Amino acid sequence: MNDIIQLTRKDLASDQEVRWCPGCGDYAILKGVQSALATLNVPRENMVVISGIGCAARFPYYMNTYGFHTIHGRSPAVATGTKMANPDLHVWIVGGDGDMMSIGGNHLIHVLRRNVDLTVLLFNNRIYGLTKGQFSPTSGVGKKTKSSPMGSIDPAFEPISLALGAGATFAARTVDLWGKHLQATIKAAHEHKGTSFIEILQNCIIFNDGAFDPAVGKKVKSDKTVELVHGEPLIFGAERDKGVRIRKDLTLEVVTLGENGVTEDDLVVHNAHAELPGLAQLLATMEYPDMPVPVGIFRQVSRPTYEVGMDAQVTQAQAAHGGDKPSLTSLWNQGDTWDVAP
Amino acid sequence: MNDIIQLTRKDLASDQEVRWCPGCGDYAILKGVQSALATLNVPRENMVVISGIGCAARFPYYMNTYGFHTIHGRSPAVATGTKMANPDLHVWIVGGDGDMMSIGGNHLIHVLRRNVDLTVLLFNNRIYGLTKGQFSPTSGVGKKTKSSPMGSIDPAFEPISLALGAGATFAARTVDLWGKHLQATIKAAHEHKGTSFIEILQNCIIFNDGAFDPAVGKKVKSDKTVELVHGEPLIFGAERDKGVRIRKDLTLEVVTLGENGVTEDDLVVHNAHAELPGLAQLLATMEYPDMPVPVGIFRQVSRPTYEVGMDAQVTQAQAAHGGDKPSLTSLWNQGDTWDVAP
Amino acid sequence: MQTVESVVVRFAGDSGDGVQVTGTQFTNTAALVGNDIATLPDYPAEIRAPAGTLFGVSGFQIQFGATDIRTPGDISDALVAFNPAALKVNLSRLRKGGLILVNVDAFSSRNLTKAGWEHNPLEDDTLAAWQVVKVNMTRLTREALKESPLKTKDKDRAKNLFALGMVYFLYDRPLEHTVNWLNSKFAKLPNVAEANIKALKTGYYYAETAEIFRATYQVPEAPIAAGRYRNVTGNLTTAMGLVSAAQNAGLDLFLGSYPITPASDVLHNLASMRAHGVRTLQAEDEIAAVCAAIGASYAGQLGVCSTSGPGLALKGEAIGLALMVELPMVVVDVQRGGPSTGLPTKTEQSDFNIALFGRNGDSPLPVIAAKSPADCFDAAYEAARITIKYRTPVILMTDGYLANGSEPWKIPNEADLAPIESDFRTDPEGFQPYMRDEATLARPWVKPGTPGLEHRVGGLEKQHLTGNVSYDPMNHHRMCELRRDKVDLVRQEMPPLEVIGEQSGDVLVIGWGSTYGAIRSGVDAALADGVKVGAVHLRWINPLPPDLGEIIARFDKVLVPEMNLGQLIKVIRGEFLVDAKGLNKVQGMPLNVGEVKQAILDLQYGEA
Amino acid sequence: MQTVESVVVRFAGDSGDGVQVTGTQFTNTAALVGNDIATLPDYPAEIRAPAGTLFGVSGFQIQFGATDIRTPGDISDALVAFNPAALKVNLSRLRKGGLILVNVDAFSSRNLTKAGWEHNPLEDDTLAAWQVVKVNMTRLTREALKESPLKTKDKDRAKNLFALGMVYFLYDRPLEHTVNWLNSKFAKLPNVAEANIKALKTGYYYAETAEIFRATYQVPEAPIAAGRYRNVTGNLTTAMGLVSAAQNAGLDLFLGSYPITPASDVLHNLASMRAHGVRTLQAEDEIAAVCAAIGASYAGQLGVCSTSGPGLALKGEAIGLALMVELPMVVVDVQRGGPSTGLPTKTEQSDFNIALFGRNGDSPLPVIAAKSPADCFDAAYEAARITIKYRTPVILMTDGYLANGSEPWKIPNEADLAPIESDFRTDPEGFQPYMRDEATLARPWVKPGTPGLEHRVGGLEKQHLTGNVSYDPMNHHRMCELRRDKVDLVRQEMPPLEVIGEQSGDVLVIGWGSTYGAIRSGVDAALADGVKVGAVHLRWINPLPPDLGEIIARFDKVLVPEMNLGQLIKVIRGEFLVDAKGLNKVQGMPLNVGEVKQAILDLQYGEA
Ligand SMILES: Cc1ncc(C[n+]2csc(CCOP(=O)(O)OP(=O)(O)O)c2C)c(N)n1
Ligand SMILES: Cc1ncc(C[n+]2csc(CCOP(=O)(O)OP(=O)(O)O)c2C)c(N)n1
Ligand code: SF4
Ligand code: SF4
Ligand SMILES: [Mg+2]
Ligand SMILES: [Mg+2]
Repeated sequence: MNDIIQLTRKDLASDQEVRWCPGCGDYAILKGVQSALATLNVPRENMVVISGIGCAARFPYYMNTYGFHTIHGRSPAVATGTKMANPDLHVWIVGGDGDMMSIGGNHLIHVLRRNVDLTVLLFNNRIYGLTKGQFSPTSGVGKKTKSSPMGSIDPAFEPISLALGAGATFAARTVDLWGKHLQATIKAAHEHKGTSFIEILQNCIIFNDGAFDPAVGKKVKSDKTVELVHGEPLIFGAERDKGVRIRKDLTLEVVTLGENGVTEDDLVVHNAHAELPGLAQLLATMEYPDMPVPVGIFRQVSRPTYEVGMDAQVTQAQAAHGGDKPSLTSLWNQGDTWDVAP
Repeated sequence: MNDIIQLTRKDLASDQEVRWCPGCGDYAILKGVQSALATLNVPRENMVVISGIGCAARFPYYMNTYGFHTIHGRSPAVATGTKMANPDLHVWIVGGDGDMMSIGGNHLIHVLRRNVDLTVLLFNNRIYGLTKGQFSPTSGVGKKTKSSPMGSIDPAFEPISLALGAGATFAARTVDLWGKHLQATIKAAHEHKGTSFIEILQNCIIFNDGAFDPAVGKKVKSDKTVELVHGEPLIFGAERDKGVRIRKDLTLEVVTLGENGVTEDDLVVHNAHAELPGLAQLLATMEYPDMPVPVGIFRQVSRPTYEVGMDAQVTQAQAAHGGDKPSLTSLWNQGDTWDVAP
Repeated sequence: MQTVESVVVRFAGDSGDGVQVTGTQFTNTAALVGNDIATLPDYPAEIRAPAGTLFGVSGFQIQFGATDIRTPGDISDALVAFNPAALKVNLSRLRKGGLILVNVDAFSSRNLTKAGWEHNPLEDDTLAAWQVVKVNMTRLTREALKESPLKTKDKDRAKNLFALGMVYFLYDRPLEHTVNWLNSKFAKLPNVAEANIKALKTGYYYAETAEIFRATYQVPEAPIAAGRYRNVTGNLTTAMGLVSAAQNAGLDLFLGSYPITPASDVLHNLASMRAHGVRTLQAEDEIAAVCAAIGASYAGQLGVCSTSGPGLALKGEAIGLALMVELPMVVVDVQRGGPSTGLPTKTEQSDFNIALFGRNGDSPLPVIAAKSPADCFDAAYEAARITIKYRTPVILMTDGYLANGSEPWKIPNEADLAPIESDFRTDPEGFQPYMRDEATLARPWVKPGTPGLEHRVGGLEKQHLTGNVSYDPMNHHRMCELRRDKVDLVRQEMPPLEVIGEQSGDVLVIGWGSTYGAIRSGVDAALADGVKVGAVHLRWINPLPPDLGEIIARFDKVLVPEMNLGQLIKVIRGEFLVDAKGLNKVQGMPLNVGEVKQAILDLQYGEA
Repeated sequence: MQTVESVVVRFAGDSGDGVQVTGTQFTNTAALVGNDIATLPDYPAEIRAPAGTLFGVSGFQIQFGATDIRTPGDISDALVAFNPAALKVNLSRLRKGGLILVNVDAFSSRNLTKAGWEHNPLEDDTLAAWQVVKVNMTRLTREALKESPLKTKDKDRAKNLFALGMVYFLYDRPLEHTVNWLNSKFAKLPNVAEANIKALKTGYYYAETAEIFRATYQVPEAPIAAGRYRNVTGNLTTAMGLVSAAQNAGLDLFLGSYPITPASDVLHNLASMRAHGVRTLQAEDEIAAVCAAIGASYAGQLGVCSTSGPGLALKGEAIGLALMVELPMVVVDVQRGGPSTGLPTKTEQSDFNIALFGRNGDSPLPVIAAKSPADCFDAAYEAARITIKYRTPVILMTDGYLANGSEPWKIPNEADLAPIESDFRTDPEGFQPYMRDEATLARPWVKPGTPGLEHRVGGLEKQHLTGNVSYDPMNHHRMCELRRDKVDLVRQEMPPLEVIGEQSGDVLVIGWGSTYGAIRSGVDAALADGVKVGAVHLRWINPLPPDLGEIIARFDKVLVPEMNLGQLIKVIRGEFLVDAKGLNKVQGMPLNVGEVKQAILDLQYGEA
């Protein structure tokens, strides 16, 4: 592909003042998304960013593309209609953990099931930001908020696991402040044909500050996260001396390379392209803090996309009519008709 | 537990004429559920059956218990309220694949996440029965129906996989006509503390007749299904000579015992009680017809239940007041108050 | 043979008796011989209700005539009852002296008990007030098909055609159309075709030979305007009207829908029109359906969604979004009995309120109603035309009766349809997302993909012209007024109201929707009784037509018949400060002509 | 020192300036010294909008007085502006000649530009019409806290207390309450407590010593009824009213809710009342929230759900179910600016239509409205009492202004609350699920778990008495009427309407909801101008009170002020056939007293 479309990050910034709280992780994501999108060789007018409601969902206003700030939880449904109506558009959905996993949970799993060719960016800050700090479906048990003053009793969703359970053909995780990783993940998602789901761990400085620091913070991330690379063994640690091994009962454990005779060959090798999502699920449900938090692409498999399937039906139906719409008269005259003479 | 409550199946049949189509799989399920519930040592008045809308959802009318035929897709939400308001009740939710996986998908995954102590009976006939035969989220690609005259382009949900992805603590599959298996599964679900999810393969004789016959039909079922038994290897086949083995890359394959030196020890041993759902997911996403359809209990793990967690907060809050509600006067007088003299 | 002006026949039996097929065949033949017709199928709520039960009775009523037929008839002249339950359920709607044609073979004691007959009504004087014709339909059909290789069970299923044959004889109809239909329908099952045809003919000849009817009837051709006709249900014309509008506007049509009785056929029909550029999404629920339609309109197609009451209730929030982003969309509401799940298979007009008012905030939008199955075409076309022109969602109201009822539709000429311009903005020069057309107050419709017009829309209040988010108090007030004014401007599209009957006088009847036929005939009847009555039937129920007030002023009294407890009437009263009275029927059934006439007389002369 | 009857003060600054805290402290002190008060917080939509921007300005207005204070005031007497943006945004709502107290230190050129001031208004004659008091609040606060171990950033945050100290001096208020509050709030951070107290006192003494104000004011105690008082917001009283009703009825309360501005505090407040047997479910969405509430009511608790417009739009279908199964439930709608997402943080009354009409089918239900923050208690209590007694869901309408605004609430005596009987059926003898109480038409409320009363309910139409599913036409009509009649019976609960002002005469003002204070004062003002004006304020907006028609008849003209484009007015016109006129303001802001007065004069004398 020739890089005929020359865009810079700035070209993708709209004239609207950004209104997130100072220090919010959303700023870094915005920058990353703008940078990544500028390199895609897609004309700006073919980009559409669709969101629900929430802090994250303010995103479209800041993108100098087509943008639609819809209603709470419904962006996957709106985007499905947009993409089906015009498969040439490149569609991104942006929303928070409340927007996508709480009120919008059903639309999310259904867009993943259908495999509409678009990218879902879930900004997971494990809190409701815009409504000032209630727990979300990813907050987890014990979280004290205004709506859970004695601590929440709601277990958390594991977003990647839910997405895989719904049939996601592409699922990945990245982090707001990991600029390069974020951009690479977004580009990979864009290249994927079908619904690509990216969970972005995002810091809400006001209502859930530091929620992910123990795992993804600068100092600890090498020890607390493991990068999933297709075809590579699961190795991590500042010294790259730790790995993930599978036990006979199919549970996972952390081992140290070189200790007790453990070698790279003993480790789980990531296969993002496995036809069935079993391995990806095993990885998605590894439990932090015993196990590292996996980042990168969990699954990426090729399946027919929805909007293409629908277009094919239209094309096929029109084939009988020289590839065009039949006349209305022919539509009206189907079935039994009779004439009444003047 | 003493069997103090003596109920028969007939005691659980209401006086309402059953209105399903002659030959519908729902009849067998009704019979099975009534039989199973009669043995639970639960007084009839403590049983509540809650449903959405659909053929399946007519279920409560035929049960001589408390029953609530709510609106389409919302039974998990209604049931959550009922169970939280009175944890002594035994609550069953009944609904079809459209009711629970299409419009009700979000409530389903959220009740599973919360782990409210109730049982979900999903009657999966892979079709919308009540609205006369449109494809459902479990119909799969290619299905021709009135709403998909050129064949559906919608990939199907795998209900057990979705349930596990949502965090289900109990997930099982059974079949409408397998009376004993059905009853045993229902009893196991009832004993489980938390949300138990049962997918019941159900034949819709009018709009999707025989959908499951190739796998669960009388003549083929031993060869096409595999029973999951905790602690047992996955063996199946009329001759019980086939098994499921895991490859190094964590994919599954069917092997024949005795051939190529394969023995029982090579087979996957089912562990329904594994803390993490990885194995259950592997099994749930095995692809028929290459692999047999697993039936029985995929997962059964113990987690705190939602309504108990909420009750504990009430109890704890009341502990300071001798275990009782504080007076209203004390509620009203919190914060700054001042007196105005007459 | 007697010649009569019009006849009402009702077929009734179990779901398995082929009642709907029989009725449809009778209908099509009546149409082909030149009668005017109107039909009303009447399904049970169950898919295949247990045979012989009262709640399982399936009915199909047709009125056909030599005059303008506007309703399926208040009461039938002849009842074909395939079993005791069918007889029981329908007797009260059969004219005294009317004909009952029964299948005696189905009057077993088991069936009698199921239907709640203590004695066999064929054997006592229960039916003395009617002419009863008892025929062993099952036995005679078996007899006729002796030679057929079909199984007995399958032979028995042909008894509906035996009955149809008898009824064809009774009303002097040709068999030809049904014979052709059977041949083509069972082209691949010649045994079945043959058996059915045999049964049909045997029934016909049996009626002739056995002289089972006291009299036979002829219903001459109706004076119908020249043209080509087709028998249509409202759900079919709705689909065709929408597709026709889209195609004339140069647009593809996108339908987001979730199945629901009685609206599902709109989805089914549109799904079969792929060749016309129709994309359908059977969405996960009604909210997704409307949201996808909004997304498609946003992308530049004509977004449509179709549903019934409970589904409309779910769509309120999203319709508000469409109204705020000012995009075209047609929302089809095929009303059924409410509230809540209500009476899913029955008809009603009780979604008026939610259509006008079922959204948070000040959120008016145009609401249009169809008045007959054929008229659904025009109403749907007009709904689409207006939504495209004004860029605000339009709600199209039909109901269960229109959806499933049928009547002849005069197939239009393409040239006669109103032109529709989709008029996408492509010029960046001077573009602002919320600039407005002066005549319509419509904002520009821009397809994403258009260079230089990138912009953002959403559900937050937006600044006049720029469309930027705005919390400015005065701007909000102004935008609320602009959205209201835009809807009010649709008045300029309305031709003068047609006043049926007297142009001024005693009573004005104001109706909307599917009650048209009953009102029109009821007004005729009252006119014949000397009441100076006129009637207007509203195509647009919001905004109200500009000349309605002036017409109301010409009459002393106003009557508003509705199949609800009084919804339009409240708006009429509030708008025109007139002490209108209601005729309200909430029985899951269309209004009767007689009821309308009586209400007019009651209003004029006081109740008896 | 001058003595004045009442004063309006507005604090304004960035989200980070502590404006809401400052306002609340000033409010509580005013209440404690015996003034009557009313407040209006005015948040930006952003959580922490960028400092210095116009859209990020946070405001808090209080009116306090020696008389009956009914609104936060149309226009303020004094403005405390922490930065140039706050000055810019609020200037138009400051009385000419009023006082401006500014933090000069914030008037950097950067901040001036952000706020869109071309020149520094403190340095030209822009503010000539007002008394400007310029204080270096930041510098003086730093100075005062020289010795404090806090970081400069934290010291700077105390400048709001410095300002508060000055304002306390201006209005002769004691510091004691705020000092106590700081000590208890920062009990674990003594340095912070000390610094804040120091800033507060320094501000006070600085104002005194530097003689920065031309005059100071005294606002005497208001003649308030004896009793114990507490300053409350509407979202707090709503929660307390519901809990009080439940507890008095012997019930636990269940809240299903999904967070939404401005309703979330109802959830927060109820979640903190576990000890009163309150269970809260933060549901996955509004539909789950209302459904869970229905499930809880079904199980025998008082089911409640709370939301705002977009959420109410989602609940329509489920509310219809509750109405059909005839169970108690209170639906709280804290209205905000619409349509669609609209103006989430602003107030409006535009959900009247959807509350009355936002359900499919004929589905009336009682709708009650609160008129002031304190009154939310009574309205919520009454809503719960009626839903329990009549077994039909009740919608309780408040709005953003009531929700966040505050006023003193006279704490009731437990004995004075109306008794509520939950009255569960336990006797199987003669039980039928849809039998009805004669006086209320309520059906029995049965807790699952009660032996012998097992039965089934649902959303399909049900047979009178037995509750079995019924498709019978006449039964459906009857049940629709019964459900309507039950709602109409709520009229018997309504005390005679109180007519404020003249009892008959020229103009009757009919209001509902939070416009009460403005209407009442506006009416007083018009009375003073010689108009014979009376006013009624509707507690129930559906059904309408039985004596309203008779009162309307006593006046020549009717005015209906609403914070929407005219919703109640249409019902009033339709019901009473009176040519009522509207005063309509859709600006996300409460009505002003002056606007009401002017509208009355305009209606009486014709517009100028
Ligand atoms: C129908 C509806 N319900 C509720 C809301 C209120 N609301 C707005 S955003 C939001 C959740 C925000 O959380 P999340 O999606 O995680 O986004 P974040 O603000 O954390 O980025 C809620 C509950 C709404 N706008 N609409
Ligand atoms: C809000 C709403 N939308 C749609 C419907 C129509 N409807 C009733 S049941 C049903 C689906 C039935 O399919 P399923 O849940 O699989 O149950 P089955 O009939 O197959 O047992 C639908 C679409 C409805 N009743 N309410
Ligand atoms: S509240 Fe949290 S998520 Fe929202 S803008 Fe502020 S920091 Fe970001
Ligand atoms: S339509 Fe299908 S699922 Fe429904 S009752 Fe008939 S056979 Fe059963
Ligand atoms: Mg969030
Ligand atoms: Mg189904």
